[in-house]
Amino acid sequence: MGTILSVKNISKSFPGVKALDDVSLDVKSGEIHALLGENGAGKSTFIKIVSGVFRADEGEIFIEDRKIDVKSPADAVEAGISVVHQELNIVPWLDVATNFMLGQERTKKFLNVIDKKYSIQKAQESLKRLGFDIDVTKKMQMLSFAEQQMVEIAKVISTNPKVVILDEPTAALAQQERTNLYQVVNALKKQGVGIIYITHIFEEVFSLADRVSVLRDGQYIGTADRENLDEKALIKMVVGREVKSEPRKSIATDEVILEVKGLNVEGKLHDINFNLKRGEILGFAGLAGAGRSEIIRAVFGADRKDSGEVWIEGRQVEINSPYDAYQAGVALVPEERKSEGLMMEMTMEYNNTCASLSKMTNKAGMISYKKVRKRAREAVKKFEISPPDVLRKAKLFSGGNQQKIVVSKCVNADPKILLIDEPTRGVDVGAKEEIHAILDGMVKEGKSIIVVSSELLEVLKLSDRVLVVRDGRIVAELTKEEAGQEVIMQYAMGGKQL
Amino acid sequence: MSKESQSKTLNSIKNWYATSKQEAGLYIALVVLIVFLSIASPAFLNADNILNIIRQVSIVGIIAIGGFMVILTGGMDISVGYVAALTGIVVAKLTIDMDVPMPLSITAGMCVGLLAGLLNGTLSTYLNLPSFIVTLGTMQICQGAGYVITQATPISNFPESFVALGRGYWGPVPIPVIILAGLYIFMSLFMKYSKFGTYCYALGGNKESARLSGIRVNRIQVLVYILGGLFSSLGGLIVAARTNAGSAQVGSTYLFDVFTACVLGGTALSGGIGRLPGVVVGCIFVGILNNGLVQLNVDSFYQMMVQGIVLVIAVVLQSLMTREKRIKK
Amino acid sequence: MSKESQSKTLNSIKNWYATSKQEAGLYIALVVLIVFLSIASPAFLNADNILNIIRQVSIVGIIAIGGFMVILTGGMDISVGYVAALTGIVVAKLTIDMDVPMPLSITAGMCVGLLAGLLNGTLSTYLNLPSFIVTLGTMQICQGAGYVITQATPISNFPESFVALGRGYWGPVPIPVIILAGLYIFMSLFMKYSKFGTYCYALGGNKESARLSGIRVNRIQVLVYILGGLFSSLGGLIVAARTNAGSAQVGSTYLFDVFTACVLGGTALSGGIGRLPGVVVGCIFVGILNNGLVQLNVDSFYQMMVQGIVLVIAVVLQSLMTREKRIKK
Amino acid sequence: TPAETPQDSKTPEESAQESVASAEDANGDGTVKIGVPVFNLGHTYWVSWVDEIEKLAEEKGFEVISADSKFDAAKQVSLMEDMIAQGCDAIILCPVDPGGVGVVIKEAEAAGVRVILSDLDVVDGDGNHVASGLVGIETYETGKLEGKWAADYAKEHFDGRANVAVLSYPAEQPCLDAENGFLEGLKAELGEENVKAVIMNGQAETEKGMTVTENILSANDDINMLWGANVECTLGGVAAMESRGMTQEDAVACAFYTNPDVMDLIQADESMFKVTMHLPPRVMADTAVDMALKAVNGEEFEYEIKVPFELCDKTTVEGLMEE
Ligand SMILES: Nc1ncnc2c1ncn2[C@@H]1O[C@H](COP(=O)(O)OP(=O)(O)OP(=O)(O)O)[C@@H](O)[C@H]1O
Ligand SMILES: Nc1ncnc2c1ncn2[C@@H]1O[C@H](COP(=O)(O)OP(=O)(O)OP(=O)(O)O)[C@@H](O)[C@H]1O
Ligand SMILES: [Mg+2]
Ligand SMILES: [Mg+2]
Repeated sequence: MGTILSVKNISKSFPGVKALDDVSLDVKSGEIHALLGENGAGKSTFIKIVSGVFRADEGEIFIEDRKIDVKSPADAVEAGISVVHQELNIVPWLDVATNFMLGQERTKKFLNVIDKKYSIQKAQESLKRLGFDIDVTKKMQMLSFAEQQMVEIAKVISTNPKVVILDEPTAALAQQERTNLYQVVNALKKQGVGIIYITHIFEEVFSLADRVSVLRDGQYIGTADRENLDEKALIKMVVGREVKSEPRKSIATDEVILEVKGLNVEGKLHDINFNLKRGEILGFAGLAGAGRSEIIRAVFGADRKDSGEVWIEGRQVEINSPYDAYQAGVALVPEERKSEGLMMEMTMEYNNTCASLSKMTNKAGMISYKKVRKRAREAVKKFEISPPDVLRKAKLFSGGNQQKIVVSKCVNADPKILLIDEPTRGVDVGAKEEIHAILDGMVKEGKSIIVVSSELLEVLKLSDRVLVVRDGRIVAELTKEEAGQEVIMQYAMGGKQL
Repeated sequence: MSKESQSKTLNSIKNWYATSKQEAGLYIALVVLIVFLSIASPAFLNADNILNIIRQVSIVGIIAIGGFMVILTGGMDISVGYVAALTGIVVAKLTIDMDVPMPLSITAGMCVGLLAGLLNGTLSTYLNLPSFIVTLGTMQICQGAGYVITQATPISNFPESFVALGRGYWGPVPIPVIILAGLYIFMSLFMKYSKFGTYCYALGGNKESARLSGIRVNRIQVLVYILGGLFSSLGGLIVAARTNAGSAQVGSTYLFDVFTACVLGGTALSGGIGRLPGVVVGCIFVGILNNGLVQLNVDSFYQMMVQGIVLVIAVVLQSLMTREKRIKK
Repeated sequence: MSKESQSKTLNSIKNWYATSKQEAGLYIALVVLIVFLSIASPAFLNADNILNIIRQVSIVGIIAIGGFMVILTGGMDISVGYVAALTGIVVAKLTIDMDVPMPLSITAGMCVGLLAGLLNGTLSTYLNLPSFIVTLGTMQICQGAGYVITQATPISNFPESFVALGRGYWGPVPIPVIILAGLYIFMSLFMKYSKFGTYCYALGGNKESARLSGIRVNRIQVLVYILGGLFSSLGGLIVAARTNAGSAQVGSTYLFDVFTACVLGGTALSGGIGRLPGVVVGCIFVGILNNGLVQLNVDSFYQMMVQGIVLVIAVVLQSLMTREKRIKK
Repeated sequence: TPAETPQDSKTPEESAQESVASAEDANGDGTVKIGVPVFNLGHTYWVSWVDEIEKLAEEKGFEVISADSKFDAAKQVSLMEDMIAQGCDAIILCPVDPGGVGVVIKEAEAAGVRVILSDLDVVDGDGNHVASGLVGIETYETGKLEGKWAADYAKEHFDGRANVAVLSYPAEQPCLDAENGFLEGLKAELGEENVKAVIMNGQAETEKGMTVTENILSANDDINMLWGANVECTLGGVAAMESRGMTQEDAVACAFYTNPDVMDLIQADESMFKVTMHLPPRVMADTAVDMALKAVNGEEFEYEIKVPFELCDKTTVEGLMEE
């Protein structure tokens, strides 16, 4: 097994941050090399440099001992480096097949006409290999977030690359798809492809990786063989300290705070009924595309509902828009932070407070930037947002830190009911515990929370009660004691009926 | 199995509908307009008038191809009209005042578009300047140059052969119409089936994604601006031939006509969405509207108002017909 | 501790730089222009001419406030110039031809802006129509209505008191300048410190995020269009007062001036980015450019060219100065 | 033959010669500066007009500052302000909006800048002249004259019927007056019932004139006459008619104002372009400059001098071309 990719002494500074400081790494062919680190450690920056998105300040990149100069993504693609980036990169108005082949089209000689048939066939095949059967002539925009992510992954591994880099590929995926992905990654490994796999999920590291490298604050911490590591050691390596994970104690009351009756959205949701109690964390589980996000979006008023009633604290409320929801004390952390959660060009403090500006005014009704700043600084501390710069534009934060900003925005609004879709997508181990602790703290204050998560363990750990969703219907309600990975999966996949 | 094939046809119908429905409302608005006009004015529907309309439309139509491409990739080119004017002027100056042979002066004229496009493209792409300002600058430069060259007096009297480009017929069909039709068919197919065309859509849809997919976005962007310039120049040649003069008084209205045609035709000004067939229908709509007001002998003071109102109605109609079922985003 | 406070001042300097640097290039371009003009033409820097420039700028400046707000929220309003013109015409018609008392006719004039804004806002927001077409329609309607009302003959001779609005002085300072300054200071603070103002930025930054954050995006959007109309109307009042007439021959140049001022001032046409102080500097730049060309006695045919070239240079300069260290995008 | 004898005691030519007025500044501190905020440089007439002024400037040794108002009233006011601020001694202009410039003219005069108007007069609320002088024109009467000419032509060639496609330009007052005069003259000679007018805005541009005429022709197959508010749009109209196969047998084209191209056409045998009204830019410019210099030097002069249009048809065209 020879070294296929070797990166030497990379440094990169952004204004105000040294994102990478003299980092070296090598990947052997047929190896899965996990790259770990806290949010903002520099992982994405590292792979963006390797793939030509950024230029390094210093350092060299070798492929099969040949030095290459990647000035643009096109150069990287030519050199055989394929990347699934952390943030979705799709063209929403083009169809799946075209998105799939973008940049790799097979063309006829005449005027570079694209061989469309081939595109469709290839896209369909590759997606099937991932256990994924969708109509590739659909517009990309019509797909769910998870499906879009799958298309990107399928695209990258279909190009016969020498090196594949996956930046948190599973963050948006549910269990089933994750399993499919693992198989494909292992198959690639067998073909001798070198793989860099960035993740915050430790099970993945232990089931997939051959070697593990860790970055912290832009510094290279070290590389170790997987065999020589256990979870504790790995956490210590990543976070630099130990992280305690305590099981949650339920404090749910019997008082129903939210009740949803007969909710229907044509073609998506069918007769949804459930309730949420004060002080409860209610989990929604299910496969990707099952309709979990749709339920809470409809409740929140983000999507139109065809019928259904929402009762809050025993009174029926009309929620036809997110504004109505906020007025009724309901907030939502949306699924897609980039397109739904953040204003990328605005500062962290703006994003942090834009849902709670009414609380940031002084007596004259003017916005008090002192208050805004104070609140933002508190959020930075509470959520350990790094770098702790409240005037930094949202787009300049790392993925995990962006997620924390979205959560902090909704927490700031101080809602009675928090709906939260994938609360810790892309968040590191340490910060994940922090967010869990914050949610726990909120219910202790008498708030109630609905959590939708593709990470079963997270659902299980947080929830007092779990609802399983399949094909737009709630198919099971499980108490904390009944709920377990297997049971949920059985319901979710339709193996077991209520 | 049969069920599968059934769903396939169903799907392809759905797809056809999905692709053309962004223009469906426009078609309906167009039909309404035509029906109304042919009832209100008997002369409207005669063959003569119809040829007349499409001949008039052809210039805006040709310029609009380039304008469309620029908009599609997420930019905007407001210099189109004056690039067209300057092209005509350069050709006139060279041919008429300086006796340069026709092919040479036409080449020089096309160079106006090429250079304008290159300037627009390079500055807005590589220096990342807002295309509005850059093309506004180019527009003023072209307009000024046009006046400097002509001193506001049109340069007239081209050789017959050149005039035919604007006024001639091929059988019963005006030559500009043939040029337009040819270009539209070719470019529609090209935009749909070629790599370049697909990349244009990708650029407009999400430039960063396109870049990350290994597409050399800057190069394509510049090329699109150049094509925009060239189509403007071609339109300018035909204007010059049609009016038998190179004149600086031409060009002010093309900008709005082109944008109107594109937007009516379903092109999103934010880029990534739109089809050439829609644009040509948009051009025809604008042409019919202008013609119809004359046919109806609307007082010229009221013409502008009526035009504005019809435009708003058309776009409302279009949007109501086109409305996709409210899905998220 | 001292280290901390040091880094604090450093940070606040950085912050100031960060917020104003999007206009930094413009300031430099402006200074270059001023230095050049005052060397080239001795009359340029005298107090008279300077007051003159800012008085001229004030109309575009006032209209640009509204235009800026619309652009900031991600729309565009191309009807501004003709809404202004129609306002002046309505006021003139009512006051001069129909002897309606001044306050009433001014109210009626402002209603032009209100209605135009309401139309623009409602159609583009609730029907989700492209703002380009909607406001183009409104523009044509206003322009047409202006011609219909005036029959192309300006309606002149306002009462002295009204004319003072455009031509009067308060001490040495022209009244329009005072109005502009007042509005700018108020609106700059309003955009920064009011909820409404901050929400405008949110809308332009990411409408969907804003919506999901519980902001009533549609209502704000419509309000912004209405404000846009009202500022145009206010500008129109001042034009009418300044030219002592309601005339349909006014308004064609404001659109480009407003857009140019906004873009030069660092406003992104895609929305979400920009500050009013930048816009006012942009207006001043445009005003000085126009004035300077007359000062230098540039041949008027060359004026357009020079204007185009200076514009491109200014925006290049601006971009080079403003460039965030080359990172992606 | 001139269309009309001016009412004034002196012909413009005479008064121009009389004062080869020294371009010495009144107070002798330098050369005289004259500001010219031109009506609309988009049109040939105004270009030649400014050119004439500039030529005179060289001959007589004064300085000209010209800029284009682009047919925008507010822009013209701005330019005048610029020119006042810059210390011009006089301003010559054709007002885009005669109602609107009054205040600025007053301001200018108050600041010692003498204002000479061209084409259109400006009065204040009490009906007093606000400027120092006026070079006047008579577009309505001139239009009537041309209408008479066209009526005679129609009697001779079209059995006394005139079906006119009118390419109007209502935005400019003189053009509108000329149009009304033309139709009036036509009707007076032929009788209301024998005149049909289809009036559309030709926007004073060749391409627009052409498009509009095409549309008129396809809606009305009996058109035998064309009138355009300026040369540019009329040429477009003629092109539209010719490309439909119409010849001088079928129709006659009349325009307002001139340029060299049109004179060529009128002189040629085969063109349907038969007549236009010529307003000599040189005389207009001469007269205005002369007035301005006199005003600056504090000399006496008549407030208004009228410059007549000259009828330009086959019989007169050669004489006019020589100028
Ligand atoms: N374009 C940019 N401009 C300025 N700073 C940036 C930019 N991109 C990233 N950074 C900064 O560089 C540091 C490293 O970010 P990076 O995205 O590489 O982190 P990461 O390890 O991928 O984190 P995560 O696990 O949250 O995705 C962060 O502090 C981030 O704020
Ligand atoms: N914009 C859209 N247009 C049409 N269909 C959509 C759209 N978004 C999602 N869908 C469909 O709706 C269904 C449910 O969506 P979604 O995947 O978001 O549900 P989910 O249970 O929240 O899944 P996950 O959160 O795991 O992605 C899917 O079948 C998806 O294809
Ligand atoms: Mg990352
Ligand atoms: Mg979901």
